[in-house]
Amino acid sequence: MVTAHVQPGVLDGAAFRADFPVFDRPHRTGRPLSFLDSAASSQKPRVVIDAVADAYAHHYANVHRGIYELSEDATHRFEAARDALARFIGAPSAREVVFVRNATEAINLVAYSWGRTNLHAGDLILATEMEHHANLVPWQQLAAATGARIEYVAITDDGHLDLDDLRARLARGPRLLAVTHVSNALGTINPIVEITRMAHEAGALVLLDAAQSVPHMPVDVAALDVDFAVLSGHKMFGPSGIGALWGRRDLLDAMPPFMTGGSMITRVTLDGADWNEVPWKFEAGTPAIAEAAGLAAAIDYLEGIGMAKVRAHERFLFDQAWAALSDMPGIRFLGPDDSDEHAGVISFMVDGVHPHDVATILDGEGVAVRAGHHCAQPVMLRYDLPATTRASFSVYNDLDDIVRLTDAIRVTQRTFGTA
Amino acid sequence: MVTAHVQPGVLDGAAFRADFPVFDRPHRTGRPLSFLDSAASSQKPRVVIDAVADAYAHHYANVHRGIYELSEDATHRFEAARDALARFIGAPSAREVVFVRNATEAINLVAYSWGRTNLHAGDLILATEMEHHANLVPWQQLAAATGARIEYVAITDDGHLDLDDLRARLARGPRLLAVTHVSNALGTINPIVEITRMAHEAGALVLLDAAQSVPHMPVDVAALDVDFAVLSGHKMFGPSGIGALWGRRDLLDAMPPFMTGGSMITRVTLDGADWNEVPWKFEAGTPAIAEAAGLAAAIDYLEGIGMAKVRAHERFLFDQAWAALSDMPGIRFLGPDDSDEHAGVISFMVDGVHPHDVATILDGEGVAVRAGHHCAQPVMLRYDLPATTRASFSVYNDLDDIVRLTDAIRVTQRTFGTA
Amino acid sequence: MDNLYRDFILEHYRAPHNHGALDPHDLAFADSNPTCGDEMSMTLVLDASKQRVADVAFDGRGCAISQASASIMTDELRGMTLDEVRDMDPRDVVANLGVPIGAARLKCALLGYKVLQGAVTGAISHWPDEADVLQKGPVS
Amino acid sequence: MDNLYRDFILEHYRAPHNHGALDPHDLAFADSNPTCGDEMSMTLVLDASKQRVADVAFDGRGCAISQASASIMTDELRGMTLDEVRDMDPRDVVANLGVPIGAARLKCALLGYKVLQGAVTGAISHWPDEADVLQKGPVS
Ligand SMILES: Cc1ncc(COP(=O)(O)O)c(C=O)c1O
Ligand SMILES: Cc1ncc(COP(=O)(O)O)c(C=O)c1O
Repeated sequence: MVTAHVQPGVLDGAAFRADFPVFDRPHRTGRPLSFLDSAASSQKPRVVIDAVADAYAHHYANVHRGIYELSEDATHRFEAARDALARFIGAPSAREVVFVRNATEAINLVAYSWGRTNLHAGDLILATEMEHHANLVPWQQLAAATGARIEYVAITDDGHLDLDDLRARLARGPRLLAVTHVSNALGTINPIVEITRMAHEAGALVLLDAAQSVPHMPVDVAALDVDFAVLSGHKMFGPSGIGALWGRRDLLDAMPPFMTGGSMITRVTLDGADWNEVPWKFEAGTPAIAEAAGLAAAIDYLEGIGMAKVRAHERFLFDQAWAALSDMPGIRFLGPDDSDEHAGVISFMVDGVHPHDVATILDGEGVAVRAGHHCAQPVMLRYDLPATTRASFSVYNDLDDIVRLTDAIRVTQRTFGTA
Repeated sequence: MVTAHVQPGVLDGAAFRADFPVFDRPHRTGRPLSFLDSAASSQKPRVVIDAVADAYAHHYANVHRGIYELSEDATHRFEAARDALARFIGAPSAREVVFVRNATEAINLVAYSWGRTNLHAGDLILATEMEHHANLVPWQQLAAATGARIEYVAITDDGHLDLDDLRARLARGPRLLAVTHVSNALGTINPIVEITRMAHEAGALVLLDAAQSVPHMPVDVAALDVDFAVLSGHKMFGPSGIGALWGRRDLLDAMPPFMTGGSMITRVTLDGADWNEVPWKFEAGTPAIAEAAGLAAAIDYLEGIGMAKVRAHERFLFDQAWAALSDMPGIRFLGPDDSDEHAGVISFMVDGVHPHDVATILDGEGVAVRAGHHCAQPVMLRYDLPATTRASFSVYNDLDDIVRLTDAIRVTQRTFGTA
Repeated sequence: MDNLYRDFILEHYRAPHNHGALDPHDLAFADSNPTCGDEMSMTLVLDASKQRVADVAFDGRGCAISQASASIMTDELRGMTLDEVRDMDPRDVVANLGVPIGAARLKCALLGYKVLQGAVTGAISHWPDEADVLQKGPVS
Repeated sequence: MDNLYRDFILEHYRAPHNHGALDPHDLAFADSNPTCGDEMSMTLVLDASKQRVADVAFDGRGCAISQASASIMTDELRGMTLDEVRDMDPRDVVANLGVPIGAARLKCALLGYKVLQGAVTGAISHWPDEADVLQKGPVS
C-alpha cells in the first residue's frame, strides 16, 4: 500500500523534476516520464548542463598552463573540480584524485598499473560474487596476465556478502580485495568499515567500487579507510565521459603510469621518459575539460541538497516500493529486505514473465526501468535467473512513480495472464 | 606584408567568429581575443555546445539498449555519431570506429592490445623524430615491456621527414610505423600515401596520428591506405572527452580487448569472459554519450564549410603570416617554407626572448599563442631549442589576427630591447 | 511497441513449437544474447542426403519475443536445404513476427536466427548489423 | 601581468647574478620545468663547518622569470645555514620578484627554488602545491 502523503524529512520529487529538463519532454504515450533507471545513469539538472555549456562557451582552452588568460582560466576550473570532488568524497588531498572516463577505467588503471607491478604468480586477488563486471573482468585479466589466482566472496541467499566466507578467504592472504559499496544488481549496501578492518588485518588492500554509493549517500573514503575508490560522474548528475580514481598518495606515487603521452611526463627523449607527479602522471593527453566543470556543478547540486537527505529520500521510496510490490501477487525480490542495508535499487521478478518483456510493457506505460543482467552475470547465476527487472530511485522520483510502477506491473500481468 | 583584402575563395573569419561564443567574452585587456592556439584545442561553435546540451536535456540515458524509449533514443544517436565519424574520415565501416577519450588513448589502446600480443623481443617499431609524445612514449613503453626495439625516422633541417632514412630503416623490417600526418610542433604535412606505400612494401603496418590533420584538411583513411588512425574530438570543434581510433576490421577483430568491464563482454562467469564484437569490445563501461552527439554536430559543422575550404583558408593565413613574420627582424622559423607541405601551424623563435616570455607579452596584448615544447621534446632537441612559440589557425582567424600577432611581437622586442 | 504482445506472439511463447532437444541429431549449436544473457540451443536432424532439414528443436529460456521468434522460424525449416537456411534473410525472421520490433529488442527477435546460423555454419555467427535489418526491413 | 617585465626583472635576466658553475663544489643539482623543458643546474660551496652556504652559482637557459628569480634568490643564500635553506618559503621566492605571478608562470618563478631544494636535500623535490603558494602568497 502506498501511503499518499510525504513523510516528514523526505524531499519533494516534483520540485526536483522541475530542475531536470528531461521531464519536460513528453513520453510517446503522452504521459510524463517515470524514470526509474538512475542506477544505470542519472538524468542531468539544468545547472550541470549550463555549467558544461558555459565552460565551452566562455572558459574553454586546453588545460595545463597555456600561457594565456583563457587557458589559465580553464586550468584553474579543471583543478577546482578536482578539489571539489576530493572534498566531496573526503579525500585527504586533491592530489590523490585522478580523472578518468568512468569507474571502469579507474579499475582498469589500478589493475594494469598497480596490479601488473605488484602481483606475481600464485598471489591471491579477492573479489566478490556481487561485483559489477567492471570490478570482475579486469581482475580476471590481471590474474591471467600475472598467474595470480582469483577467488570470490560468496553472497548469502538474502543478498548479503557472506562475512564468514570473507574471513575464511582473507586468511589465505590475498593482496587485494575488490568490493562494491552498493550492489547495482541486488541493492545491497555492504558494511565497508567492517570489511576494510578485516581486510587490513589480513594485509590486503581494499579497492572500493563506489559507483553506486557516491551518488546516493554520504561517502567518506578516509572514514571508510579504503585504499582505492572509483566512481563515475554520469551516475551522480554529472556529465558522461568523466569519472575518478581516488587512491592513497603513497600507493599512487609508487605506481607506474597506465597510459602514456602528453602532460603525464616531465621529460621525453628518444631514449625514454620521466613521469610527472600524481595525479597528472595518470592523465595522459587532453582530459575531459568541460566535463570536469559539469561534475563540479553536479557536486554543488548534491551538496546543496545534502547527501543525508538524498539517502533518506531514496530509502523512503525503497521502503514504500518494497511494501507495495510485496502486496502484489507473483513478485519476487532480490537483496536484503531491511532498508538499512538496501540502497534505492529494487531488483525483482514477475512470475511467468521474462524481465525483457516486463521492461517493454512498462515502457509502453511510460515507466523506464532496466531489465537484464545489469552487468552482473555472476549474480544472475548465483540465483539461477536469466535476468531481473530493476527499478532505481533518485531525488526526482516520488510516490507517484511507485504507483505507476505497480500499475504497469499489473498491466504486464494481465497481458501475460499470469495474475 | 599583410594584404588588406581577402583572397577569392577564402573564408570570412569574422563571420565564423560570430558562431563561436568565446569571442563574445572580452579579454582582460578589453580588446577582442585573438585566438591562435587551435592546434592545442579548438574553440567550440554554438551548434556543438547546443548539441551537447540538447543531448543531456532531452535524449539522455545510458546507451546499449535499455529497453525504453529514452535509452533507445540515446543509443541511436550515439551510434549515429559513430556513423558520421566513419563517413567523415572515409572509414569503410562504422564498425571500425572505436570511441575513446582522445588520440592519446587511441594510441595506447593499439600499443597495449595489438602491441603486447604481436610484438616480441627483437622486433622493431618505427616512429619518427617529429612525433607528439602521445605517439612516442606508448611505443617506448611497449618496447620496454616486450623487448622490442624502437627506432626513429630522422627529420631534415627544414622540417621534412627524411624519406631516405625512412627507406633505410624500413629495410630492417619493422612491424609497425607510427607516423603523424601533420606535426604539431613543425607544421609539416607528411606525404602519407607515399610513406604508407613504402611501409607496406616493407611489411610494416602504419598507424597514422591524424589528430592535427582531420580538423584542418580532407582526410580519407581508405585512400591513405593506413592501418590505424587516431584523432581527438576537441581539436575539431567537438567536445573534450571524446576521440576515436579507426582500425582495419581484420586487425581489430584479431586484437584482444584493452580495458575490460561492462558492455564489452557477451558472457561473464566467475571463470572468465567472452568478448563482444568490435567496436564494442574496446569500449568498456559507460562511454562519452553526450560528447558523441557534440562530435556529430562538429562534423556537421565542418562538412557544412567543406574541408577543402578549411584547408584553403588556413593555408592562405599561413602564407600571409609567414610572409609578414619573414619581413620582421630577429624571427626564425621551424618547418618547411612551402605551404604545400605546411599546415596552419607556425612555430617560431624571437631572438633573445624566451618563448615563455613571448607568450606572456602576447597575452598582454590579447593574443593567445602557445609556448613550450608542444609535447614534442625530441623536436626541440633536434633543433637545439628549449621551446618555441607557436601560432595556429582555424576558420575563425583572419588577417586581423596576423596584424595583431606581428604587432604584439614588436611589443615583445621593444620590451626586451632586442629589435 | 504497445501491440508487441499480440495473442499470436503470446501463444507461441506459452506453447512454443519445436521445443526441446533432438537426440540423436546431426547439428547442434548454442549461443546467447549478450544484452540479457538469454541462452538458446538448437538441434537439427538432416534427411538421408544430409543436405536437408528433417527435424529441428530449440531449447532454453528467454523472453516472449525470442521464444516466439524461434518457434515461428523453426516451423519453416523442415524440408529446406542447408544452403537455403544459410541464405535466410534475418529481415524475414523479424517480419514473420508480425509486430514492430525496435532496436532494443532486435537481438531478442534474432537470437533463434543466430543460433540456427551457428548450427548450419558450424561457427559462432555475427549478429546481423542492426542498421541493415532495421532500415531495410519491412517493419519498424 | 602586463607589468611583469619591469626593469628590475629584465636587468636580472640580462645580467644574472651568480651565474655559471662552481668547481669544485660541495653540492650540485639539476632539474627541469616540465611545462617548457627549461633546465637549470646549481652548484654550492659550503663553509668549513659544511653547514653554511659560502658560495652559489646557477646555470642553464630559461625565460626571464626563471632566470631573474634564480638570480634574486641566489643573492640571498650566502651565509645561510643548510637548515635555513631547507626551510625557505617558496612564497617568499615568488614575492621577492616584486611582480604578480600567475599560475601559468609559477613553475618558472620556482624552478630555481626547486633546484636549490634538490641540492640541499639530495633528492628530487616536489613542486610546491600551487594552491599553497598562490592562495597565501603576498602577491597574486
Ligand atoms: C600530433 C598530435 N598527436 C596527438 C596529440 C594528442 O592529443 P590528445 O591530447 O587529445 O590525446 C596531439 C595534441 O596535442 C597532437 O598535436
Ligand atoms: C557497481 C557498479 N560498478 C561499476 C559500474 C561501471 O560504471 P561505468 O560504466 O560508468 O564505468 C557500474 C555501472 O553500472 C556499477 O553499477
